[in-house]
Amino acid sequence: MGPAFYIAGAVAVLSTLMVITRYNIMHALLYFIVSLLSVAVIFYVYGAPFMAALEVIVYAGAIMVLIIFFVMMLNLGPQTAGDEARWLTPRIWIGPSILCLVLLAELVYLILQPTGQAGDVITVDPKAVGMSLFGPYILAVELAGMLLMAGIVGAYHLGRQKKKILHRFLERTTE
Amino acid sequence: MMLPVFILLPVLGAFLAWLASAVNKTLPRWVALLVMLAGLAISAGMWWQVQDDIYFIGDRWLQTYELPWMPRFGISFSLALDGLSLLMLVLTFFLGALSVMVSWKEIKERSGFFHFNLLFVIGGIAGVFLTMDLFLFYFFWEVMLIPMYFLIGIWGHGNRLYAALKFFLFTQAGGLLMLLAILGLYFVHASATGTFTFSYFALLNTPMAVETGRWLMLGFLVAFIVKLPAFPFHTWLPDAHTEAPTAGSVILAGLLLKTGAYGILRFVIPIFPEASQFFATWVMLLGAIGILYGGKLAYAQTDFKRLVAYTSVSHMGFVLVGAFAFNPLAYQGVVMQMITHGISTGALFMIAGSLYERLHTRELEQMGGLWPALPKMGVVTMVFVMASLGLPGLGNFIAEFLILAGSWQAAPWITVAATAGLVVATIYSLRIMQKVFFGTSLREYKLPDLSLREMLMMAPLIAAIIWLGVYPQPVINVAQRAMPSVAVHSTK
Amino acid sequence: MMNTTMEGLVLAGILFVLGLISMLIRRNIIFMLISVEIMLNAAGLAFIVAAARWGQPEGQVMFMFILAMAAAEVSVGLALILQIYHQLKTLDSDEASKMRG
Amino acid sequence: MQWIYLIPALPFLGALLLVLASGRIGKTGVTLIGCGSVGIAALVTIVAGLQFMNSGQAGYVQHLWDWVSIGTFRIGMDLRLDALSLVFTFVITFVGFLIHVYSTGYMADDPDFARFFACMNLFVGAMLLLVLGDNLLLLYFGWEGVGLCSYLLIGFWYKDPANGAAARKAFIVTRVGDTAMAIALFLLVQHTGSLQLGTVLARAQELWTTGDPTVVLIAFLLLGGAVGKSAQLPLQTWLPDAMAGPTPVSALIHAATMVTAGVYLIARTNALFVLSPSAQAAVAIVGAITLLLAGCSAFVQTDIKRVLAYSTISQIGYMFLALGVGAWSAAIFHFMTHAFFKALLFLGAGAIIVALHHEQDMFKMGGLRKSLPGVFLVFLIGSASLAALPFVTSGFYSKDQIVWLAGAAAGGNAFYSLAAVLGAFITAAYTARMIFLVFFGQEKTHVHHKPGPVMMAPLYILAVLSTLAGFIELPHTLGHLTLLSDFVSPVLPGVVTVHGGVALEWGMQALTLGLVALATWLAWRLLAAPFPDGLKQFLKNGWGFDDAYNVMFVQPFVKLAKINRRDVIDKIYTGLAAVTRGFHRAMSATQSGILRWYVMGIVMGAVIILSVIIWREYAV
Repeated sequence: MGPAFYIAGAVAVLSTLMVITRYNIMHALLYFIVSLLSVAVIFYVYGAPFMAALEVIVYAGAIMVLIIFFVMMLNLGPQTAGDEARWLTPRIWIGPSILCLVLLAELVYLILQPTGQAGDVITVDPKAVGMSLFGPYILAVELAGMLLMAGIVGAYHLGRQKKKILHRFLERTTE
Repeated sequence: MMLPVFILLPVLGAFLAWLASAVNKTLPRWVALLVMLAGLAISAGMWWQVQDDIYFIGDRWLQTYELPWMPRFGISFSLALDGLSLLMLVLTFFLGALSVMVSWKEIKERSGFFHFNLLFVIGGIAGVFLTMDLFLFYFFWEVMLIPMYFLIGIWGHGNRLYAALKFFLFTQAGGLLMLLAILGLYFVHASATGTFTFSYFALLNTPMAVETGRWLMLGFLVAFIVKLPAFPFHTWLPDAHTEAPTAGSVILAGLLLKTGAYGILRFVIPIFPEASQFFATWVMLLGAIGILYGGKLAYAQTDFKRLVAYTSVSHMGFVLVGAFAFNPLAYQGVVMQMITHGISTGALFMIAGSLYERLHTRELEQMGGLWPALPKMGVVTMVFVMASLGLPGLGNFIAEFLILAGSWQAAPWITVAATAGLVVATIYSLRIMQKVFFGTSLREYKLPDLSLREMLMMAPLIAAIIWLGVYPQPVINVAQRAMPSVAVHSTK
Repeated sequence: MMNTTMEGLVLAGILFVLGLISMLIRRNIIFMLISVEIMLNAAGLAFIVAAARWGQPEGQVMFMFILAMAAAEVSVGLALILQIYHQLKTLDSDEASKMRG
Repeated sequence: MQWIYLIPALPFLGALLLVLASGRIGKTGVTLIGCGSVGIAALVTIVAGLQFMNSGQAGYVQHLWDWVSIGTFRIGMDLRLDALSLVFTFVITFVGFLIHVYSTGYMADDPDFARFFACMNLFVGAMLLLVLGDNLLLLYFGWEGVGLCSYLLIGFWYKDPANGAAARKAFIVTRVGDTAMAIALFLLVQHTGSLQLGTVLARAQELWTTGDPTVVLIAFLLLGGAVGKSAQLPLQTWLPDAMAGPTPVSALIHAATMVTAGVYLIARTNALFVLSPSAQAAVAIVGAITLLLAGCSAFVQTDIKRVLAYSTISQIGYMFLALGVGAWSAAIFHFMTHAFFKALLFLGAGAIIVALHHEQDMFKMGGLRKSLPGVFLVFLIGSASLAALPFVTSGFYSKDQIVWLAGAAAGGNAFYSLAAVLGAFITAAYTARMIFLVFFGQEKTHVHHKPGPVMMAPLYILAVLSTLAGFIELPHTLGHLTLLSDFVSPVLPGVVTVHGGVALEWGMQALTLGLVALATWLAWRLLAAPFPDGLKQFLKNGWGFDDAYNVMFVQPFVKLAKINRRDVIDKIYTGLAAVTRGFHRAMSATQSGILRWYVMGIVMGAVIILSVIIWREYAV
């Protein structure tokens, strides 16, 4: 594997680390976009240029921008960052980190098990992806389409500024 | 063709009583009483009929009724009546009628639903005593459980929900074991003979491996001795009895416990003769422990109903000892014990209920010296206390004597322990009289003695217990033919 | 000793675990949503690596589905967060723990 | 004779009527029903007895109905009239009738007059069933029935908890013996297949040789029942306490009839005892020891009724001794005379107690010779009979026979004779002490009212009987009349004398006479003499049996019951429930609503699953 992979991988890991340590949401999001871009590079290295493009356009471009706009809409201000600083004490890191590192160790151990011969990177051209998407997976594509539709409708419905009518379950418990 | 009537009558009556409550608050109890009396009349009439020609009928079964239900699985609506079932039916409707009368004044709320449950329990019990299809048997076994749960849970005393739940869990756990055993038997029979059937008559002669038979037998046995209840599965009984309304206690003690004994006589011993013989000593030992342990605990209680409940544990120990002695004397004793215990303990619970109505307590420490105020009740109580300690001349003596005389031939040492139970019975029984009626009264009671309704309840009970004590032959004759063949074969 | 596939998978694993850590320590719901995105992305990377290993399009197809799902999830999730924020005036997920067993 | 079913039926009917009519028929009605039923029964007994004696039959059985009949095991409601049951029936109905009449005076002021007579009638009925029953189950019926009535009547004055305790003690202690007897019945059912007396005794002779372990066991168990009912060692403790009941009850139940049921039982099943010599010897030993122990206790009592109670135990000891040595008819003879004179003594004591306004302490009596001359006379006659004053009292003839046969009969030996003679000495001593304390010396309590004719008439009749009844059976030395033993000979085997003849009898009589005189003199001298306090208390408490039983049986039982009131077995199930509930709590705690904990749970699960996979697939 060439240096491109190692550089992009290091950038991805480092920027993700930055994401999870930021107090400010905006900073975190920007680091996350960096992380996504470097992952897109890795996609390219792994012979999936079309997916790399999608990653940049859809993930980094659309989804992240959606979140950024959303955060801006909420207009959270500095007190959110203060909250984060208060909540993220060093102590809270210990347990989850150990647990997750154990998980990582196990994953790596499993990945590193010698299973078959190492293959080289085989490029899959977008045409083949398109053929199988609209061939055997046509039903899944339809379902994904419906999911997106439901997501739009659901988001619209939930996101409407409703009058202060609490749900009946919440109503009873909030008292 | 009479057999479905015994089940349909109370079940339809139950719905009728519920409907009647819409018309009038007091109508349900009249409906219930009429239904019970009708059932009593029919069953007693049949008893009267077969009484004379009992010796001439070659067949053991007096009547059978068969209606296919789910033929694909070998399930049919199969009923049959033999002497044992007949006696149990008479007892069921007798105590059923009394339990309606005993709740005449006690139940003030939701009387429609109360009588619905009461009649439904009776219907379930009648079904248990009549059915000869194991699937149907399990069905009725559950049918009598649920209305009883409501009877305790809705109309009971203070800690009623706990008691109802305990009762339900114990019997349900036992019932599920029985269901497993029934299904096991079903498949064992199918694999041996190729026919899938739940019919009692077919399953009676199921060839099976010795080990299999023992396990299946234990499944049945546990269900029945939980219901009986025998040591160490008895602890649901005191709670259920104590918290239940009077009618509930009467039905529990008088009838529900008998279904356990009936099950042992009807299913466990005939279907698994070898396994029964194998476990006989241990089961008899459990019975003897139950007699002594129940008696000792009865002595220690201060709550009247709890005391009587533990006496039930003690008395039901005799059933267990007798049933596994495989001997005609012991068998007849067990049948007698089922009937006489139903009468005597039922009566004691009615007395407890009457006392509670007057004093609003069940605590023995708060009673005492009631004889001058309640002489009639004192005499009645004396009769049943004496019955419970096994005084000759009263039915319980015949039962206990026959059981012990029979079991002596099977297991002398266990019988000695069981006989010592008679002394313990004396100790706790006399304690009842002393604590309630004798001694000095704490305050000057001005209490009404037994009312006409109560006398009408007590008089048949006293008559029955004395009649069974001096002339038990009608019962013995009718029960004779229903004896499991194991008992007959081991006759010397 | 490590071939290309393993390297890619290890990277995916590291990214996934980082997302997981973030998920566990954050109380802010938006951060939790971002953590989910990190993990989804890591999973997508694993699919791409697998596709490269076998030379089959299915891995990339799966990535596209993940992408679609992430988009839908983010839109619905943000709408929900909006509602919670309106109801509770905070983004603290622990505040929304009124469900009691 | 076909009327004999009326003999037990009448008192039962009387009891039933009295219970049903409670309070509605007035005192006269109660008296009529209560006394009338027993009186008519006594008349029927006399008529039936005369018919029976004329008929010359050995026994007459009346079958009423099948009681329990299962296959070959058949027990009928059968009544049997033979010499033995006739003697008992006669005593029960006749003495019973007199005591009923006496009671109408004694209990006249009691508010529970009707209940008293109901219980008394029930008792007489049950007792008659006991002696008339043709099978052992019917005998057991009566046996338990009299136990019930004894319980009811001891605790008659129920307001005092001590009376209730005494009543329960009586019932429970006798029930212990009854249990032994029940087991004997089970054994008989097992081996002979029947409980019908004739069948059982006949089968016993076919089945068992002398000394066969089974028959010995049966005889011992029957003895267990007998010692319980007859208050013999080691179950004698209930009788002194039973004096808590009204005095007529003590006279009827605890002196004349019920307590001798044990004697009846052993006499009835004599064939079984003959087959088991060790059991028969045990009967004699129990009797000998009991008569001495109880006699000693009687000597130090202060309560007049307790003196008589211990005296009863002691006298029944004589009967057991007689049964044990094989002098069957002597035991029955002593039963009969004892019934007369002990009933007389109790009723006399009752008259004194009523006259002194329920004072029972002898040390508070004294000098009653002058204020109650009638009672003094009859009491003296009774006491003389009890002390076996020679020649004129019935007690002399019956006891003398036992004293002689204790040594002379086939089963007798010197030890028994010694015990019997010593017992006679003690009897005379405590009797004399009682007479001196009650009737002589200073008057300490004033006589309230004298007993009326209703109470005195039965006393006079019993006094006459206490004297005359002895003359139906005279010893070899004095004419040798054997009316009673001839009469009962079809039922009871005759006595075999081996150890000496008339000469020994002469010697015994002379010895007894001397000892009675000596004892009377000693009692007079010792009246005021100091007695070691500890010993006195020990004797007074009946040799400490009560305390011993209390420590050995009563206390542990009560303690065990108290400790385990809540039923330890239930702890298993509540424990099970608690474990389930704890588990439920733990599980529901995880549903905290805090999202991160859920994620944590998922991660943990993943870690665990991966660990398992690694461990199973790749580790060693």
